[in-house]
Amino acid sequence: GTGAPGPLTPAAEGASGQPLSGRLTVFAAASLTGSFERLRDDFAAAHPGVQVQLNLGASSALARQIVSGAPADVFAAANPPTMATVVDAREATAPQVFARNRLQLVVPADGPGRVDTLADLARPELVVALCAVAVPCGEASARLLSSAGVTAAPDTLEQDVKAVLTKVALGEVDAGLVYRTDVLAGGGAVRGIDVPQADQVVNDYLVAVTSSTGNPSAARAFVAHLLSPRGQAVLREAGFELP
Amino acid sequence: MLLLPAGLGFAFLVLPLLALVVRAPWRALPSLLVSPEVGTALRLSLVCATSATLLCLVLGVPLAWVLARADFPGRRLVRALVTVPLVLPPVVGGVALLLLLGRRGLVGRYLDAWFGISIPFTTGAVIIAEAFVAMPFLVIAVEGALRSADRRYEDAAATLGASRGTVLRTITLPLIAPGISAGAVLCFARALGEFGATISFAGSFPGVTQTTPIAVYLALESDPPAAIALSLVLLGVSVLVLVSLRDRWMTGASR
Amino acid sequence: MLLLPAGLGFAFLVLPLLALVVRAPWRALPSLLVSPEVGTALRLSLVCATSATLLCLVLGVPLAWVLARADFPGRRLVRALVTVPLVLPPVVGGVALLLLLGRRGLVGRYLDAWFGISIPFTTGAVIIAEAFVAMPFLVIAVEGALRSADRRYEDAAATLGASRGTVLRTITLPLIAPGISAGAVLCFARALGEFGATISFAGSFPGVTQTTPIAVYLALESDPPAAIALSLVLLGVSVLVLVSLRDRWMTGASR
Amino acid sequence: MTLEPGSPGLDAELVVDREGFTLEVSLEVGAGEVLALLGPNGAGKSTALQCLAGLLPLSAGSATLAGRCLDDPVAGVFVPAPERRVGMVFQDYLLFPHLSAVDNVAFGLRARGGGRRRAREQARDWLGRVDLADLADVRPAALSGGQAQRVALARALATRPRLLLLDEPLAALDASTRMQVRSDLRRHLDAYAGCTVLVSHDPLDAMVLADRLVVVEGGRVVQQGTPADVARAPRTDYTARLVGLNLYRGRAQGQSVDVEGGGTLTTAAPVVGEVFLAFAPSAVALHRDEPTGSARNRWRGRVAGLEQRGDTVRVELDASPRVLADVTVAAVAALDLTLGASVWAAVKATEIACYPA
Amino acid sequence: MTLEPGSPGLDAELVVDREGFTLEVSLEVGAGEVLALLGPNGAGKSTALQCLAGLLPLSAGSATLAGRCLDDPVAGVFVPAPERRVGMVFQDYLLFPHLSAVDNVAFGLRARGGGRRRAREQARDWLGRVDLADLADVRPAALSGGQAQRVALARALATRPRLLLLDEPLAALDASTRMQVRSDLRRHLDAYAGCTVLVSHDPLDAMVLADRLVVVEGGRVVQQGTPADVARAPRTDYTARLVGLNLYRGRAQGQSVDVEGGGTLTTAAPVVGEVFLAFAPSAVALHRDEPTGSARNRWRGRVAGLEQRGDTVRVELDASPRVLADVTVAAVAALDLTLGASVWAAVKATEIACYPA
Ligand SMILES: Nc1ncnc2c1ncn2[C@@H]1O[C@H](COP(=O)(O)OP(=O)(O)OP(=O)(O)O)[C@@H](O)[C@H]1O
Ligand SMILES: Nc1ncnc2c1ncn2[C@@H]1O[C@H](COP(=O)(O)OP(=O)(O)OP(=O)(O)O)[C@@H](O)[C@H]1O
Ligand SMILES: [Mg+2]
Ligand SMILES: [Mg+2]
Repeated sequence: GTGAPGPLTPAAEGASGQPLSGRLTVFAAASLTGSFERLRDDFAAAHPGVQVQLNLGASSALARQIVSGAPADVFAAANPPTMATVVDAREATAPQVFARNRLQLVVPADGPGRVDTLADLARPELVVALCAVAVPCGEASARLLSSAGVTAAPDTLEQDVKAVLTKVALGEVDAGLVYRTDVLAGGGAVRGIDVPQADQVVNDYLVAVTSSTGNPSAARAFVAHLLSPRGQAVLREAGFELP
Repeated sequence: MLLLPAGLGFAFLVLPLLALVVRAPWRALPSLLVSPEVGTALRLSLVCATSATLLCLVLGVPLAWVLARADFPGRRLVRALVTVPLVLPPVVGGVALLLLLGRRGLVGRYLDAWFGISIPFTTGAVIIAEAFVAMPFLVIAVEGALRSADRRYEDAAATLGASRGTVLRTITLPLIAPGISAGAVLCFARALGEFGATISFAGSFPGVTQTTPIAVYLALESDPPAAIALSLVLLGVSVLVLVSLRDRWMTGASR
Repeated sequence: MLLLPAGLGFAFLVLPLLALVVRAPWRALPSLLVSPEVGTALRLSLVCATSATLLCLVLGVPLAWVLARADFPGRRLVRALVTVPLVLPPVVGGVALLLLLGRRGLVGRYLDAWFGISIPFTTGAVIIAEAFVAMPFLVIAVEGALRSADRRYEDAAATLGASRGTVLRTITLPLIAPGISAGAVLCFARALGEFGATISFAGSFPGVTQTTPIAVYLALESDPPAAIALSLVLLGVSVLVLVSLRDRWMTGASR
Repeated sequence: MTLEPGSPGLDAELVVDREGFTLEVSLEVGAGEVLALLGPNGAGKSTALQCLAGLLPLSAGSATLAGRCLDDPVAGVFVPAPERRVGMVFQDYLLFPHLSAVDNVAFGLRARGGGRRRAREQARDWLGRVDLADLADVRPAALSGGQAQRVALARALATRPRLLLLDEPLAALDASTRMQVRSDLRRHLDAYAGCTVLVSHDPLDAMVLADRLVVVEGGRVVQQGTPADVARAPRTDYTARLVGLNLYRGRAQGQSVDVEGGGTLTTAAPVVGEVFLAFAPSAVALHRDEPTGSARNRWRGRVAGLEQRGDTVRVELDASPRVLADVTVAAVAALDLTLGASVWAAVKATEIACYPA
Repeated sequence: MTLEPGSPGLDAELVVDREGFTLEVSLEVGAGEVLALLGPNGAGKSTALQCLAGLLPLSAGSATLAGRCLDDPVAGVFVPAPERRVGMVFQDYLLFPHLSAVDNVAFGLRARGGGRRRAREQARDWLGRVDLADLADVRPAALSGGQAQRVALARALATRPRLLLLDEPLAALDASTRMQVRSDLRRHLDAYAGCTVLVSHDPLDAMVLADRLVVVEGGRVVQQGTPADVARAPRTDYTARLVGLNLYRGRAQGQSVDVEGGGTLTTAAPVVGEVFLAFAPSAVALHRDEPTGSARNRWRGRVAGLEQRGDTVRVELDASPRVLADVTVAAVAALDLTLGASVWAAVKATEIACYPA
């Protein structure tokens, strides 16, 4: 278990006034792993009658599972398009933005410090890792680079942020573009460098209660918890920006 | 002359592990070992991989036998199709299973409508995903063993009145026990390390479908050193299981 | 009696593929087939998987022979260590390779400093990653075959003056050809479908390191139907290769 | 002997095509009868046994055992091996390497539905009969060749089959055990109500064990009859050598016979047409110079082979016709017989048996 | 014959421990000499050959070939099989199943460094010598048992080894080929300068091919000598049966010998101490009632076995002592000899050979 239980909200019951109970299954993007584990523990402490299950994975995989009939109550996606596929399939309605993330330049913590601006990504002698354009972070990186007018010279186009981060942490790569939250999760091995243009490509995290949920009151309570000050604090701690 | 490539091969397989061990966060290990989540994931992994291996043995050995011994039109096609799941990227394999057995799948919709059974996101789904990915290994290894076995022992058993099934059980299988053992080890190991198909088809619910490789994947997100430490724990456990299992099988059958 | 489980096993392996085929975006296929990216990825996949299989044969068969025939202290440990990469989650395997052969790796730092060689992010790295993941399959399958082979043929060859190496090459290997063939198929298929270790160690750059499974994975994010279609193309090609290869080997050696 | 339909015997007309080799053999074996299949290497003896065992389907012809059709490609009948109640001893034993001797023998009993303990008991019994009681728990790899053969014999006999097929059952036995096992086998076969087909290279085995011989050469029957008949009037070189006779085929004109392959022999009585001529090697006298005695047949040749057999030496002469002669060791010394030496052979016309071809 | 150090022969003292079996045999074979190893099944003959071939290391003792130490556990010497220049024919052939007959024969030539074409040519030559030229391109699975054996023979001979080991090289050959191959083998062995150790169950093979016999029983040498010596004075039951004699061991007192296992026999000359008594089955006369003639030895027994051998019938009598008798077919009919019939055996004292044990 992670995170100490915070101050308990008195609202240990649902909208109807009945204490919440039953199972609650939350599908969440893998980049939310740490934060959602803490949120789950907080929520469970506040609603002892509810058993919260987290199903973590790539947003796209989660979306696919939900569309195939997976028993999800809440879906938290790392980017709007995946949420859109679920909404389009009428499996969820009214998604809400609950967090934002922005890109940072990431370099090895013990690196020689040759990289400080986005423009350095164009230097051919450096080993540069970016996310592939097909995945959300890659699409964001591409937008960032084009808005900054930089033609990067990547050596590899990774399938997700984690893959970029691992290579930077091991020092195999001189620089990459990842989300701020990932830089924080990466611990001491990597160093994040803020990129001014990143404001323009902020990535929204969306959450929605699914249409097929068997426990709508608990689901709504979880979403409310996510958007509550306590929930937002946890997210901010992990490096997310708030909507 | 043979020792040189053999040594190179060994080094090739072992040095990366060594590098892993050298760089592993040894400080993190003790706390990991006692944490209940790790225990849960490991136990689930072992249970699922063992069940998947058993399922593969039950279904795969007869299939290998049919491929090696029976002569029917289209055998080449059948063999080719059996080989296919091997090259399928595991994630796509998981998608295929969803398309088949999901609530809206080709078969799954009837299971759901008629019996109220929903397979995905259960421990059963993990076993199915692992078996789907691992069974071709067993089938191909066993078919290879069957083909190199001397068929005349089977003839001798047949003249003694043994039916095909009896011959298979009492003569053929014991004779190719090392081959089956090898196949089962491959199958078990593949199942134990399986990730893509499982997470696609069964999701990742702690205690239900979150096997160790999935836990490693998630830890890689939140705490990379812990992920490596967890992999080492998985390795240690599986080596223990494999060594104890395999040496028994191999020696029992060696002549 | 055997046909029932064999049929079940076959159905188990083939029905998910069928579901995939049924749901595949057939309209998308023709344009995919002619797209140069798909061609590039497929070609790279085949080249790398073939090279990796050859590398595995060269290093793995002698290793299997040593495990099956030589008697030395610590053989059990060696065998256990050879089995280990099987259960390693592939992503961790890739990390292990980086730790060994990367710029700052145990060995890689010297390669870099002394020879200016950097392995990651090259096609060579793809081959190494695939071989690392696939070799245990070959070694275990071949060891199983060696153990079920009748050793007295080797005795006979020895009395005729053949050295160990000659015996291996001219007697033992031909006798266990079906087993080697099975092992090579497993190895090739595992290499062809390999994803996690490759992307961790070699990265993914079109034409250099982006193999088909990586392309499939990426497509799954952006355009799922195209991903399924691409997998089917990968399947079709690999089945063609495997069928033509394997049937030749298997029949050539059958007695 | 022709079997009536429904008779308890074996009635088979075996036709098999293998690459480069065709077998076409008719066999009839009555219940309790022992038929010996003889023939040179590659004649098709083992192939015939495989057909009878159900391990090789016929290309044509048919096989009926105890009134039950086992194989008939025209009628589309093929009874697979396990349902045939046929016991077989293979030429190279084929003991199951992973089972002990006693479990090898018990295998058939268990496969035919016997209980484990009972099967083992009976198996031990059978091992005792072939003198291997103390090796019951040994694996085949640790058995000597002869021991393995005896286990194979016990394994086949133990199932009490309707038809027993023995492919050289005594070949690997040593001289002392061989006689014992041969008598035991004879006893078992005498007591045994089914049919037996036995392949052997040892004429003695065939003579002692078999009621009737069928000689096969190149996939076809060239001669059959009781051992005595065959021994008395061999019809092929192979049979003649088997029973130790000189045999020639030729065209007769009065008392003179032109031998196929060269030479002329004189018989005691006038004959006509195609005939066989046979005489024992012991009927041949050898001389250094042309003999002048009463022997009507005299011809010259070179010594091509010498072989000691107990007190006598068998001499092979390269001559027209070729001939084998048995002489004493003393004679060899007296005549200074060495390989390549030139000598005269003499055979009295009265020693030559003559019968139509 | 003791070989001097550095002699071109084989000098071996083979000691091997296997579970439940110990071999302890000394063998000395001169260059060009052929030694036959005889013995009952399981005596250790194949084990001895395996040691000589380098397939089984000795537990103790040593083996020296042409002055070169091949195996000496005390000195820590062990020359592996491929470096020994030893050719071996295995009891169950062990032809390589994936190679054609000619490639099987060529294998040793190529392994010893011959060129591919030259090796094949020589191999075809050897196949011709064993009469298999037309099956050169056939795989072993399509060879009959006898054909396979001949290919194995050719394969071993083709490498022209220093020491040739033959484990029953003629066992699977049919009667007609056998004589031919035997003479050919004799010729090859005569021309062959190396040592030969031959295992055979056929006394005739051993007598014809070997210069000296070594009889092994239970892992130990029980008798050795020239074929004639062994035939004349067998020292064990096995040897006696091998050469077709009745043999007894007993304690002599004057002309009377108390036979081990029961019974008394009278000899022509007085002897003392432990002796062997031997006589041929043909020296035994059988009578329905107690004979009154000159034969000094007369005893009664029951017929335990009857076996036809050509013109004569070998009768086994269950008596004290047990005895084998050869009688004519006519005698069998006259005496009405059936299993279990009670008859008298008579042997003249002068027929009995007596020699110290
Ligand atoms: N599996 C096979 N495929 C093709 N031809 C075969 C096969 N087995 C045997 N033959 C051929 O068939 C012929 C008869 O073989 P078979 O084994 O029946 O002879 P055999 O009479 O038993 O000889 P032997 O006394 O040497 O054992 C031979 O010429 C042999 O080469
Ligand atoms: N691999 C083995 N392990 C243990 N014991 C064995 C092994 N091989 C043979 N033996 C035993 O050693 C003894 C001698 O066997 P060997 O094969 O040398 O006999 P043999 O004289 O060749 O007999 P045969 O004439 O029947 O071939 C037998 O009692 C046998 O059971
Ligand atoms: Mg045969
Ligand atoms: Mg032997």
